[in-house]
Amino acid sequence: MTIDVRDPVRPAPMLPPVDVAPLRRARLRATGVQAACVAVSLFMALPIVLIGLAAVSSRAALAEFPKPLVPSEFALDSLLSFLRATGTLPALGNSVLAGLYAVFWSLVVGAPAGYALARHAFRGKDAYQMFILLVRALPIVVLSVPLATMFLRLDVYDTVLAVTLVHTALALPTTVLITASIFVSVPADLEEAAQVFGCTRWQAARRVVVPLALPGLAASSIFTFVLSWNELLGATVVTLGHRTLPAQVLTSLAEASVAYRFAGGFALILPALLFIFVMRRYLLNLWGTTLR
Amino acid sequence: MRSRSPWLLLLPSLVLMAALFGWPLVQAVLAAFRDEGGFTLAHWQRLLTDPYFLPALRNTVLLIVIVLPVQLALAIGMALLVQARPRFIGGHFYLWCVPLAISELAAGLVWLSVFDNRGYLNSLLVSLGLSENGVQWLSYENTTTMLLTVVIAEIWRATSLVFVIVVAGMQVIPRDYDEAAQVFGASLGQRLRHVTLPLLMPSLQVALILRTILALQAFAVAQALTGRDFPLLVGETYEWYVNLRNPAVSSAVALVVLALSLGTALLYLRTVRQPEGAR
Amino acid sequence: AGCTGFATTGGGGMVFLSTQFRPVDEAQRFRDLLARTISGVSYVTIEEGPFAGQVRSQVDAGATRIGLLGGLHGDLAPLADGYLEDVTDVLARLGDHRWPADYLELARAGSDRTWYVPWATASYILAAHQDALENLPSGVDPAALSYDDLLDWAVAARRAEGRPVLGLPAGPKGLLHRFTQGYLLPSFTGGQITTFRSAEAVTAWEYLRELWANCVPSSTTYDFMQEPMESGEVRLAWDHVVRLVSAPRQRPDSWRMLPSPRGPRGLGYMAVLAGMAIPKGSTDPELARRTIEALSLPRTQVELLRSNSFFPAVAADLPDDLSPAIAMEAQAVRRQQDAEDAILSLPPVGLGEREGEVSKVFQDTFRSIVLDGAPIRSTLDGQARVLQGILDELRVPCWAPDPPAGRCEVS
Amino acid sequence: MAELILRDLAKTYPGASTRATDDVSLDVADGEFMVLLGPSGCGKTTLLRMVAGLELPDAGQIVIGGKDVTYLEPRRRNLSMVFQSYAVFPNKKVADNIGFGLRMRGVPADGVRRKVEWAADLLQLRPYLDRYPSRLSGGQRQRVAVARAIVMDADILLMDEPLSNLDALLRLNFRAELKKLVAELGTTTLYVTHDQVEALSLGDRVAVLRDGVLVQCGPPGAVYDEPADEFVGGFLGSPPMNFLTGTVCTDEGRPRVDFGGQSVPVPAALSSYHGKRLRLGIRPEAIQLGDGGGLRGELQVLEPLGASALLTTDVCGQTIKVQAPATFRAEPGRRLALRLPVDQCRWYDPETSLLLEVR
Amino acid sequence: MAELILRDLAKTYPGASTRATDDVSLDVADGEFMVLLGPSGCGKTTLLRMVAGLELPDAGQIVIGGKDVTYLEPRRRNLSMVFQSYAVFPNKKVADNIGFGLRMRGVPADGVRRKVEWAADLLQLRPYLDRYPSRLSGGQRQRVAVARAIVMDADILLMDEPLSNLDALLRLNFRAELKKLVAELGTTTLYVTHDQVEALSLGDRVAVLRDGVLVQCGPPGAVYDEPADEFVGGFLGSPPMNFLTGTVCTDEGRPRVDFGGQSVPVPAALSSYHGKRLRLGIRPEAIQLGDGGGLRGELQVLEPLGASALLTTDVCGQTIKVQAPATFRAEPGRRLALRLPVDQCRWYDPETSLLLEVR
Ligand SMILES: Nc1ncnc2c1ncn2[C@@H]1O[C@H](COP(=O)(O)OP(=O)(O)OP(=O)(O)O)[C@@H](O)[C@H]1O
Ligand SMILES: Nc1ncnc2c1ncn2[C@@H]1O[C@H](COP(=O)(O)OP(=O)(O)OP(=O)(O)O)[C@@H](O)[C@H]1O
Ligand SMILES: [Mg+2]
Ligand SMILES: [Mg+2]
Repeated sequence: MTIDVRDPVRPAPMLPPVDVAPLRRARLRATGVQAACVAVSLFMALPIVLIGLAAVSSRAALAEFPKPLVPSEFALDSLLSFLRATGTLPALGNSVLAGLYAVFWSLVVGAPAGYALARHAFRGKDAYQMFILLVRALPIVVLSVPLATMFLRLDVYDTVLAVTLVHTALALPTTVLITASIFVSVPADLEEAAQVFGCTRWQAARRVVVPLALPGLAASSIFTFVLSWNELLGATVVTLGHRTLPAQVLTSLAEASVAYRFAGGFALILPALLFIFVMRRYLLNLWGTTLR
Repeated sequence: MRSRSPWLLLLPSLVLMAALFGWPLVQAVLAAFRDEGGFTLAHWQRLLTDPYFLPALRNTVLLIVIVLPVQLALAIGMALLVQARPRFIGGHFYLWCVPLAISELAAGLVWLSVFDNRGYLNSLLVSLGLSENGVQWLSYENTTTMLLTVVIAEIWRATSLVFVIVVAGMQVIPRDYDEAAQVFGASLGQRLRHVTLPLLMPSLQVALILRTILALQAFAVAQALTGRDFPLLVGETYEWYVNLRNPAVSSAVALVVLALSLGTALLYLRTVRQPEGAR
Repeated sequence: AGCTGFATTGGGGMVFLSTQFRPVDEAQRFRDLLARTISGVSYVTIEEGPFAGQVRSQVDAGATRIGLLGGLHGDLAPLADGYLEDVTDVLARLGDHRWPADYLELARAGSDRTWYVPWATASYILAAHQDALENLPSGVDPAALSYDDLLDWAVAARRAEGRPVLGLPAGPKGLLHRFTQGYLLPSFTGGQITTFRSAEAVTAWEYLRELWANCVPSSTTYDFMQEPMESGEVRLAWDHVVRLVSAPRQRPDSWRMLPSPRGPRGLGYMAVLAGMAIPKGSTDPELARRTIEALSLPRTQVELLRSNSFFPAVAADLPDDLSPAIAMEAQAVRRQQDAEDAILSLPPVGLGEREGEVSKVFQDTFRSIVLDGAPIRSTLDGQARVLQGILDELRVPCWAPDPPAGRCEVS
Repeated sequence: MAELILRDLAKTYPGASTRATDDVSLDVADGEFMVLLGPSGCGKTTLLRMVAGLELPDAGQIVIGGKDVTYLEPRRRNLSMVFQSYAVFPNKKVADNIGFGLRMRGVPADGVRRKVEWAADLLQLRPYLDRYPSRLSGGQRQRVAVARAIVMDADILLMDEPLSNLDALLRLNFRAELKKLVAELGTTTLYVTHDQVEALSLGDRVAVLRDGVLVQCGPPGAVYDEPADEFVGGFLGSPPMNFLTGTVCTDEGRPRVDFGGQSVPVPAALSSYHGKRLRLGIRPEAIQLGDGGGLRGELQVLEPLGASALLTTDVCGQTIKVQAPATFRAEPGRRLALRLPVDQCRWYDPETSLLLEVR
Repeated sequence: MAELILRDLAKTYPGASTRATDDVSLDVADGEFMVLLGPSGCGKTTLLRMVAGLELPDAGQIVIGGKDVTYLEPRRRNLSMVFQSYAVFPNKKVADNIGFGLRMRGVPADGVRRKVEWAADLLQLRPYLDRYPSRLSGGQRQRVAVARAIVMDADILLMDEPLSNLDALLRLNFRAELKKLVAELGTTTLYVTHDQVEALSLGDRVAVLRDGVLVQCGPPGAVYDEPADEFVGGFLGSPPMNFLTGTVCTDEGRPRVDFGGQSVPVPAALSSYHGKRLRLGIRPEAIQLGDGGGLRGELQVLEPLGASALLTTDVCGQTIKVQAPATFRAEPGRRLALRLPVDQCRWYDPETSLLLEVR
């Protein structure tokens, strides 16, 4: 009696050599992917580099032609005078506040709506979506005067709260739609399991759905923050002495000299870059390996 | 559990929107059709005879028609690159999101510095000896290059938006499905067409809707690059409201934008969707 | 600060809301000046569009948060009736500053009361680089150009450089319409509105077409001439003094500032007027009045010239120690004003918020005729109808240089 | 620790044309272990989901411990459940998955840990407590789902094919433990399985569903021995019961059934069916391979099944499967004598396929 | 229609401390039906995924039809697979799911339809062809996954617990069809199951894995009858093989093994183990309940299993499970005589737990 682990009944056939061509192909593909990534990265980053370089160029260097890529003369004075100007730092604070508040409120108000869209089929769903898009679709400039009047009457005019309200409302469609599209993909049975094990619907959503929908929440947070960070008109019409950064300085950018424009533009993007950097991890999903 | 009304969850958003924008919105709509004497179409007449309106409408539509598909394709491509998880993907990913952080105006400025007569692009061309004085990219005479520069700038500025939504959507698709498709002999293209894209539908729908609406709202880039040589509808709204102080005509333009936005949004909602019951 | 946010107005105090000096550096210079002049006032800048909205909505809501307003005539005039306090008394108290009558006329905005106190003025002139001056056709005095000289010069310069070097601010925020409104048309036709479709106007537009052919094509993107001037793209430019000053300020030796050219009817020029006004329900009318007084002092206005390149609205002697660029500008402006054939054009008076649409008529005409090559005659006729439509609605008298008849009409 | 009563539960899924469950009534006594059996798609999961409150019935009533819970939220029903799809939370480590329900109840961390470890040991999950579910094998994931449910000490334990992905050994061990556990705690259990052995060995009673209808409910032995209709007999048992069609005739006053040439004696009670057609049901393992007597069948296929051998035989054109000892050897084509013990024979009406009361 | 050769396949998941498969070598002949068995988490799925190309081995080689495919992309391997998690496309209707692979291959619509209907009939999915998977029951979804794989006529068919959620009857039917199908098409099949009966009845050969190591591979009968080590014996069979520890002694020149008071005679070949400890392995169904002779055991538990009854007995402090006829009745505590046929006894080295060659 035999134990045929190797099954000696059949003679071991001659094995062909290991074919590494697919590995080579894979490596080639990886290289291709990397090249594509680099190409896209260059396309995306180059303008940022340009504006960064321009922001630290001297005026003379900016006026050269043909321009060298690296400016011939560096100068920080535009950037610095920009930062030192009255109100820039408080405005920075206001912008951060308004941005974070808007992120918070748009999630609080928008995510439940997104959840409802994702989990329920109900009459009026399309109508709701259209309504929520209505606001985004109408150029906000035509709303500006009535809006300011309303805030004055409500006595929240010229506060970060007012800006937050406007920005939250502006970001709401994005939040609702993005979160809805993600919630749709979170399996319902997980939520059901959570409910069976003693969660309220709210707890089930918070403990199970939300962590799984993290990429979507991060995406919509990024949008909200960036929107709030760059939004100009709304912030301008509802504030006066408590401006956000764009309202404080962006107004002037269009009319300043190039050096200032670049300096201002660059200064405006820096904090947003930081925010994206933080949120990126959630978007790429920390638990990327665990979710599938 | 399905019985509880979803309206409870929708209510806060409805209230916020209605409270903040409802009344101003009604006023805007009324303004477009009213003057001291009551109902009138004079504002629309004024608009239609305006030499900027039709070009603006044409440019807007043209821009969206060109930019949107390119962005969508690019964003999906980029998202697929992310899915392939190459090395340094964290860094790449970050760079790809960076344009999000940049305000429209700054984006316009950046590309102006590139396409300007004496900008980086012409600098490059001249120093490489490819051209003597550079190309007049932004000249009002070169409608094509003007459109091209605006398209490039818009693609650069706003692809990240689509990209981020698509990536977020892809993150939640279980990998099983793609693996199954591979085993069953689907090539990359087939997998995309039959598995990834259909499962991505909700995200694509959202990306398309938002992108179209936001594209209809964007004009600072075009304005920074080409001035009023390349008028866009929203730019006209601003022009009428801010510079010409004519809220009525401005509202009329705004309503055109609104109609375009909602029309396309409705189209997407109807066409780009998963069939009922799928998933 | 949680809900209200951080104050961005510096020290707080009464808000002085203004559409002027918006760029960060200019605003900062003016704030310094303001701080030296009077305390308790914070200077807040805002774009023209939201400016009007802000004032209107605050006054309408009966909750004004602003103490003092600053803006161009065009910004303030539309608010004249109903949103601004009558400042006739302030003007009366300051009577010894000798404002030009034209300015006071503007400040009444077509009514019999004064709505704002003239604050500063500016004008539009030419700037020429040394290189361009070399291409000046012989025998031409750059300080006394005619429009034909300018064209010849532009052509010569283009030939010499191999590319056009004349720049005009035809961008979306550019002020080219002021060129047609206040310079070209008055110089060619002697009027602004009444002569809009005269035969001379046709000549003027033909001229502009020719001139444009020798302009830098990206002129349509120029909002301000300072950058193309600094970058060397433009060697010869026409613009608002403030928008010209930065290049000469850096290289005073390379640039010369010249008065605008003259045409068959004379040297048409336009003065821009900024004023200060008090909104209805001002938070602190007393302080606002004092601020107006302080900023109306000739001494302060000269300082404003030094720091922000706006010229005094009051009669003030310019000191000798101005920076070269400003001195050059001042000289050019003065020459322009003092020319014996000078024709002063005003920005529209009494049009209120329709002013922009009048500007638009000139912009659209430019676009059709010069950029799109439309037939001049019919374009002028068409635009004249639009213009007339606006004027008919408003029933206002004409303003300089047109004769102040009972009602303004395009003839 | 509660009695579960289902009354006329009906459920039609939106858009579906047939009922997923059709007036199902079932009483599960306090502490009873009820096994649900039925073909794929017969409504077992639907039933469980209604009990859990995840699906609301269109009609009918659910009572737990004397309290009507028909429309109550799931979390107030104090039950726990193993989902057919596992529904293991991918964002929680195994330990947190298992302890989830306890933590929701506010059990202190220490108590949770102890329970989790107990369950992990029981299901051999100890080495994986610190992993995310995506890094587990299929069976390991299923065990996590089971562990999560059993730590709960709920009133009602619902299990939807909880062991389908586990190997026999693990199953065997766990089955014993589960039985002990449930008995100790007195948890009322509703257990879906398609594993016969599991159904028969675990269940206090077995309920058989078919197309949403409850067909039979009784102790395992009864259901197995005396299937209420042909469906149950054919469904239960692997291989299932044999069914032969014959006609009742009388031979010397004693009734026999004739299968087309061969006949067997039947109980006297069947005399009343004289001349009628009947269906004989007999389990393959009840048939004895004798040396003579009974029916003669021709061996067609012999399948060795390890512990036994399965013979497929032909009797007068009808197929009979016979379970023979593993040692049985024969060539196809051989004639076999099949003895059908009378007390193992069940008789069915060919029209209604219902069991005839014979004794 | 191709031979599959695995050579020394090793795979460690990133971040894992142990190997998921450890130098597995396996030759599956063209058209052979190979069943993979092993406890949960032993690496079955991993092995299948490597064959499919979804996971790349760290070392080793995979050859299909004489062509090395170790690193080849999945879609070029011409195989099809049933995933343990089904992986049924939620965005496609059942019919499109089943026809997916064919359509990818460019089979004309008509051919696809015919194949799809054939598979749907086979798996009783006809009524559901037009539904989306989210509206199917668990077992129906699994059947879709199976149908999708079998329509492919691929060279290699990989099935990962394809019937785990199906009821016995469906399984039985499908098993037979599958066997026929595979035989007709000559598809080489690698089939993971934890169902003993399935493994033994379907497999041409059975490969047993344990902790990533291939422990035994052979025809079902051989693996069942002569487990290569105690693990295999304990793993296969339900209930599994009994193992008893005893010491070899010699009684009148003939070797016996003593279990602490009682002893049985053993083959002469074992004399060389005199005085040493040995492990006796015997299957529960091999033990005969006699009237006397053999070992004496005390009955502890009697479990009726439908077709048979399972007795748990105590022999000198060691537990022996015995499979008795279903009709067996006895009270716990009764003493039984257990006869262990010598040819059914297997002997294992207690140290290595490997099978001793006795014959
Ligand atoms: N992605 C992964 N990362 C790390 N370890 C893994 C991963 N997938 C599986 N494993 C581990 O590898 C081992 C083998 O897993 P595999 O899925 O092959 O088991 P299996 O034999 O299919 O088990 P089952 O019958 O439970 O499905 C298991 O111990 C499992 O925990
Ligand atoms: N969401 C749904 N919409 C419509 N029909 C459904 C839905 N879920 C299940 N069904 C149908 O209802 C019937 C009962 O489904 P159920 O899931 O209860 O079956 P099951 O007994 O659990 O089957 P299995 O053993 O295959 O899991 C099936 O025919 C199924 O196709
Ligand atoms: Mg089910
Ligand atoms: Mg597995």
